[in-house]
Amino acid sequence: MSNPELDAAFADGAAFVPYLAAGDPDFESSIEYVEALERGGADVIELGLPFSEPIAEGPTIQEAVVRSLEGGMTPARFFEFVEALDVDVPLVCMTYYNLIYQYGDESGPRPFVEKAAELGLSGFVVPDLPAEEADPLREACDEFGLDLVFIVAPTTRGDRLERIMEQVSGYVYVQARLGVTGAQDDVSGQTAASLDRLSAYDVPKAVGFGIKTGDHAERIVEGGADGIIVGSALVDIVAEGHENGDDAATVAARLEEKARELKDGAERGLAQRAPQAERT
Amino acid sequence: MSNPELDAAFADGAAFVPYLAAGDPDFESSIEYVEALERGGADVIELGLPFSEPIAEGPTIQEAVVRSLEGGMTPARFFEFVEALDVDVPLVCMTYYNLIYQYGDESGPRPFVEKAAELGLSGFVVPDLPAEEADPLREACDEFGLDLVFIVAPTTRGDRLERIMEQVSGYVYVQARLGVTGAQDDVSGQTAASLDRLSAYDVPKAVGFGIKTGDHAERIVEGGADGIIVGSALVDIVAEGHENGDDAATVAARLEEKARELKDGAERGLAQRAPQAERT
Amino acid sequence: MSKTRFDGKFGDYGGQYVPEALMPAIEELEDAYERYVLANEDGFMDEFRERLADFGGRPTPTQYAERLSERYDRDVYLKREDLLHGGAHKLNNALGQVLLAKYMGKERIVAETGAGQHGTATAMAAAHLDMPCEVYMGERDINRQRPNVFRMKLNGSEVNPVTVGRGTLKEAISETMRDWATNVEDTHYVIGSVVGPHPFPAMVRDFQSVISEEAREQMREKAGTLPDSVLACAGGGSNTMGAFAEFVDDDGVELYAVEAGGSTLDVDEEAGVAPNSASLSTGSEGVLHGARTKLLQDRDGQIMESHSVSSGLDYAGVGPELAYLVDEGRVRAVNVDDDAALTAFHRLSQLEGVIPALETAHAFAYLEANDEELGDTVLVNVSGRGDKDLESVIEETAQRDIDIAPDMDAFAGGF
Amino acid sequence: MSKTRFDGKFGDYGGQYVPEALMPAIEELEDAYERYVLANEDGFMDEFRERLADFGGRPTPTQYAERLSERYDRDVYLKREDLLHGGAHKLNNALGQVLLAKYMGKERIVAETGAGQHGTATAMAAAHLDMPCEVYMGERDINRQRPNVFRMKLNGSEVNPVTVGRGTLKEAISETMRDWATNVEDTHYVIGSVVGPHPFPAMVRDFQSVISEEAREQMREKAGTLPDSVLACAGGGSNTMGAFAEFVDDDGVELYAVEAGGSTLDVDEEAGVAPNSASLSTGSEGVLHGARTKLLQDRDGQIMESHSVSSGLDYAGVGPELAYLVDEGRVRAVNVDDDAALTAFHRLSQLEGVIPALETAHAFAYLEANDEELGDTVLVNVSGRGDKDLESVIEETAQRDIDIAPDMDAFAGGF
Ligand SMILES: Cc1ncc(COP(=O)(O)O)c(C=O)c1O
Ligand SMILES: Cc1ncc(COP(=O)(O)O)c(C=O)c1O
Repeated sequence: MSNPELDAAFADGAAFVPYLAAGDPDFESSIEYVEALERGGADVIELGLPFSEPIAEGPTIQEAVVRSLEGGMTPARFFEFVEALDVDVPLVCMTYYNLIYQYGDESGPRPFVEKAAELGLSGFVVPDLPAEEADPLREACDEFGLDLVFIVAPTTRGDRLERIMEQVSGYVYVQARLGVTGAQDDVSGQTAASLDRLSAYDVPKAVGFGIKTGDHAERIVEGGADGIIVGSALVDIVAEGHENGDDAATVAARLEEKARELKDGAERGLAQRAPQAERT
Repeated sequence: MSNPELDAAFADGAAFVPYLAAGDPDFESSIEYVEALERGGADVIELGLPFSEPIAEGPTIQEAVVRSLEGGMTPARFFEFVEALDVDVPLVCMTYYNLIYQYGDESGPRPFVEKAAELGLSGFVVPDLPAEEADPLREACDEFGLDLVFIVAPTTRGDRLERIMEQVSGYVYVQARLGVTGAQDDVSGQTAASLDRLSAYDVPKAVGFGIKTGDHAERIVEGGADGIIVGSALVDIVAEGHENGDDAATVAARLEEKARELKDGAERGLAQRAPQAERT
Repeated sequence: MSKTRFDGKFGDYGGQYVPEALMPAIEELEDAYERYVLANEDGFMDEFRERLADFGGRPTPTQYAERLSERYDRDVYLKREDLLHGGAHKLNNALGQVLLAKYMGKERIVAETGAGQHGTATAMAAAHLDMPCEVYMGERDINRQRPNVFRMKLNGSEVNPVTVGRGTLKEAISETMRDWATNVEDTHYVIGSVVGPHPFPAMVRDFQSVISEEAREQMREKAGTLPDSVLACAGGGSNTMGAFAEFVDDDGVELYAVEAGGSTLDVDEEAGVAPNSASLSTGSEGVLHGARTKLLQDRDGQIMESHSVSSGLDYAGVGPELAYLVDEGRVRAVNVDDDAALTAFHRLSQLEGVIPALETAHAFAYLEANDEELGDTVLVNVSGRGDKDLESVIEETAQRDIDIAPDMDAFAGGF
Repeated sequence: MSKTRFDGKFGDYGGQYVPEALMPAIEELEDAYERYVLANEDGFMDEFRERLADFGGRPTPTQYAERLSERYDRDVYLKREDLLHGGAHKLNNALGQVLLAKYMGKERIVAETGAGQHGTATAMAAAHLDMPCEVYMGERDINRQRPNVFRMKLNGSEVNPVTVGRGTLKEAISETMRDWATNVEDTHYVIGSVVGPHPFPAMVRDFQSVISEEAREQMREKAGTLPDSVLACAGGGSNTMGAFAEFVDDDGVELYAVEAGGSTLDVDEEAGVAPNSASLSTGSEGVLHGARTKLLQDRDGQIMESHSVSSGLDYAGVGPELAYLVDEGRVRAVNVDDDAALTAFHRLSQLEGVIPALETAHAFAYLEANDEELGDTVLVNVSGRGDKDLESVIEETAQRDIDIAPDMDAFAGGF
């Protein structure tokens, strides 16, 4: 039931999926930043619609959420944001279920999905919505042709994994490790195991959590991921620029550069995957 | 078993019995103050030996006790004080039982009483020693020929009164009212009732607690008392002098004047007593 | 409240809206809940109840309140959870969960705390059961509740400041969930009320239901009858559900959840602020901290800042089961404002010699409503004692004109 | 401890060394004590015990302390008076006396307080029984114990500052006696420990002996045996006598009164200061506050200023019956210093999740002595909880090097 846009984005096998909170730190700058990500090589962009209680986020993204909310971000503004964006890559909305549920007059997720479809969004990631509670949103997505991405954690196994993989479409978000910090080494370890468990499923696997450099990206893709998701490393650049009062163009340039580093890393990883056997 | 000195002091029927804390505020001044009381007409002097926990005293005398103790007063100094005094009237030591009990090597009241007798003291008032606990002190007093004065409160009646009156000698201290403050009127009321209850007993009745003026003294004696005991009104003068930094002679003069006012009042009271019936 | 397997839903409320990383832990907990709590495997419930008695001081009495009864012309009884170790009902739950963590073989517990009541209860239970404990607490709350922070540290717990956002309870919950998500294999999250994802609401209710279990029996003994009504304050709703649980099937017993009406029930949509914490009375359905329930939220679904003179009621959500029972008409949601709660605080202190927590004072304030339906015999749950609130009482009383309050001049500015 | 008429003497100790104005009141009280307390006239004792249960939270548990037992390689049990309403054993006595005053037809009560524990217990009891109450408290103590002052006022009591002298407990006792002497006809003086003139020491012991009555039964149930030893801290000695009373006739039970050794047992005779409060261990016979007992006094018989890190033990005298039992060899008087008490405070908080009063911590500190004669089974009376002491603990811990204490830096200077 996959959306052709996301299929296409993962087609080359080394998709770069950056995340930014829409409206961080303000509407206009944020538009520039997202556009910079595309210039830097993004294949899909995860756009965060900030929720006041982001229970799944690390401190970096929590602060981004605070900045964006203080800048006046709301679901309505978010849709304006999407409309104002001039990018060609598919956009995935990352938000919490309560915002989707409350939108519009009718209760339930349908109005939000309808509006998202209208604006050309490709899908959703909803970190506090487990497969068990996802039916209403899944149905609305099906109705409007959007994908519903699910996260698979290192602890997700057996039945749970089945249940998720039955629901997922677009790509599966492979959480590289538990928590939000930790050394790269054990990330690869847990990632490998996760990818292994997922190998039987025919859906793109994008790995995220803690990827910060081109090197990381390279190793993850080399390890078998179809793409990398990068959030905090990019949000850090926005935060730093905001704190230092740098102008939006300067920050956008840094984001573009970082994006390129990550995308290049991913491609190197892909390039090394096939000849891996030969190298030794 | 009365000591002839105290008998004599009450013989004229209008004895003035002032109280001061020995050593308040210092040894030398206090000597002058006590001598001034004699000049002012004292018939007996109650000399306080300060105890650190004066549970029976009002705030005025408590503060005197604090000053005296801070000035270095001890039982040994007290006896030096008595020795240094140049007065002819009988002296009664007012103190708490623990000081009497601890004096000397031998435990019990005997050494203290022996020393007091040696220095010519005439008796004791011990406010925290009820008749029930007084046997050892009573015996020592008998041995050395000293009097043991007891306090009779407005609430003392029946059996208790009996028990006290069996033990008392020298004079009975008639507590004019409960507590330490209150209007003169109810003082007279309670005093009259107390004197009434005591009329059957052949021992001088000295009334104390709250007497402050010659007028008070007059009315008390007119009401049938054999004497008046005055403490706080005199201690107030010492306290005020101390606070204002007045020299000892000035304060002594004020004490003498106050003493005379009180003694004169007492005598007026006596004079009016006999002709009372005629006056109407 | 049947104790057979159920899906974690109370009508449409409840559920498990949590990050995937937590789902295995939640399933493990569900399993442990069913085995140890519901089926008393390995004698878990026996040990729990024994420790509640010996360490916690249960049973707590149900006391006839003479002077309140006189005032209200009905028989008022007090269920004295203020006498529980730690000074509030919170220990019932904290001890249950820490013990459960032990049975589950966990080696570490984490907890969130707002004002510090749940944190101190958890720290006490953790010390008692020799379990390492870390408590997350917003930095602003840490500065406002230093004695409670100190007590947790005395009990050997670590207190981790949460600096993100406004640094209060909501952020502390998020941060604790994050710690749990990171250390899920050896760590149990001791949640502080009947909130969060299933099985927490049911499990916390079961640990707290000892309150009504005892009270029901004690009322029969003392009053010879069940109460006509039971009053309990409602923040998250754990003392509430604990006080109600065993009465739910007694049709003749009216159940009153008294919420914090704050300064007003009106909401400032613009600022995203509800100057109250009355989610049952004024909130709407939504998803927060893992469960679908009644919430204070703006039109978009952003959670509003709540407010109450009592920090323990100052929460934008409420337990899903309570929301359900209100919708079903079994529980009446009422509310009293800050002024009424403070006045009731002073009244109870003076009339009964029981200084209640400000949370608890809300339940007593509702007695003033003189609601006919309260009936002849009223049971009020004294969820906690007020020692923790003395500074707030000084400050809040000084700002008001409460005629029965003692003269506060000597205490202006706190201790 | 036979409950037949006796003369108020324990050997040479005890008696009634009070101003004559008080004697009638004391005789009236003696009479009331014999009728209501000893002979249960009008069901006084039944009502007292019922109120202690419902209002006070009795029985308090006797708890097996697992981690202390491990540490000391003996079975350690805790009698949990810290769970009594108000947070200390003090309410047993306060409630008994206020109720007695009611039975006697008194219309007003007065009480002294030092740190405020007895004052708060009395204020609670007075509110509960609708009895006007005035508490005398030294001005210095008022400034040091503001939360307790506030609690008394919340309960509707008046707090009268005593400005004379050093403004501490001793002066407050004198002032309360003075009030009583003034208003003796309608007023009862609720004394705070097993001190003062007869019948106070015997009566307060009887009110407190519910502690050992329960504990003796609970030990039989839980341990299957009486303890080999009972430990209680001793200030005036009310929790001590309460914990001992029902064990006095059990020859196999050693009784330990643990006094405050302060900084040292050496006395500064010159300054009239004893840097301890160990009247049983180092004091001598004398008369104080109405009774003959063991005292801290200088050679002249002036009462010395005592000192202890715990204000509730900071008293220069001790109950006459305890002095007697020590002389008789029935009770062993031991003592621990400030450092040991503070360390024990931290140890108990961490190991058992019970934050004790600093007074109580003294009893626990003696466990460290590892005294052979403590035997295999030890019962320790937890006379009160430590919430009231948090500020002192911060201050006193900061001055010492207590390796088990949590890091105090964040709390330097108090809350
Ligand atoms: C004494 C007391 N009562 C009530 C509450 C509110 O919690 P709940 O609604 O879960 O009982 C708290 C929370 O801290 C509390 O401390
Ligand atoms: C908790 C606690 N324990 C002990 C004491 C000492 O008193 P007593 O020796 O009379 O038990 C006090 C006095 O305030 C106290 O508060």
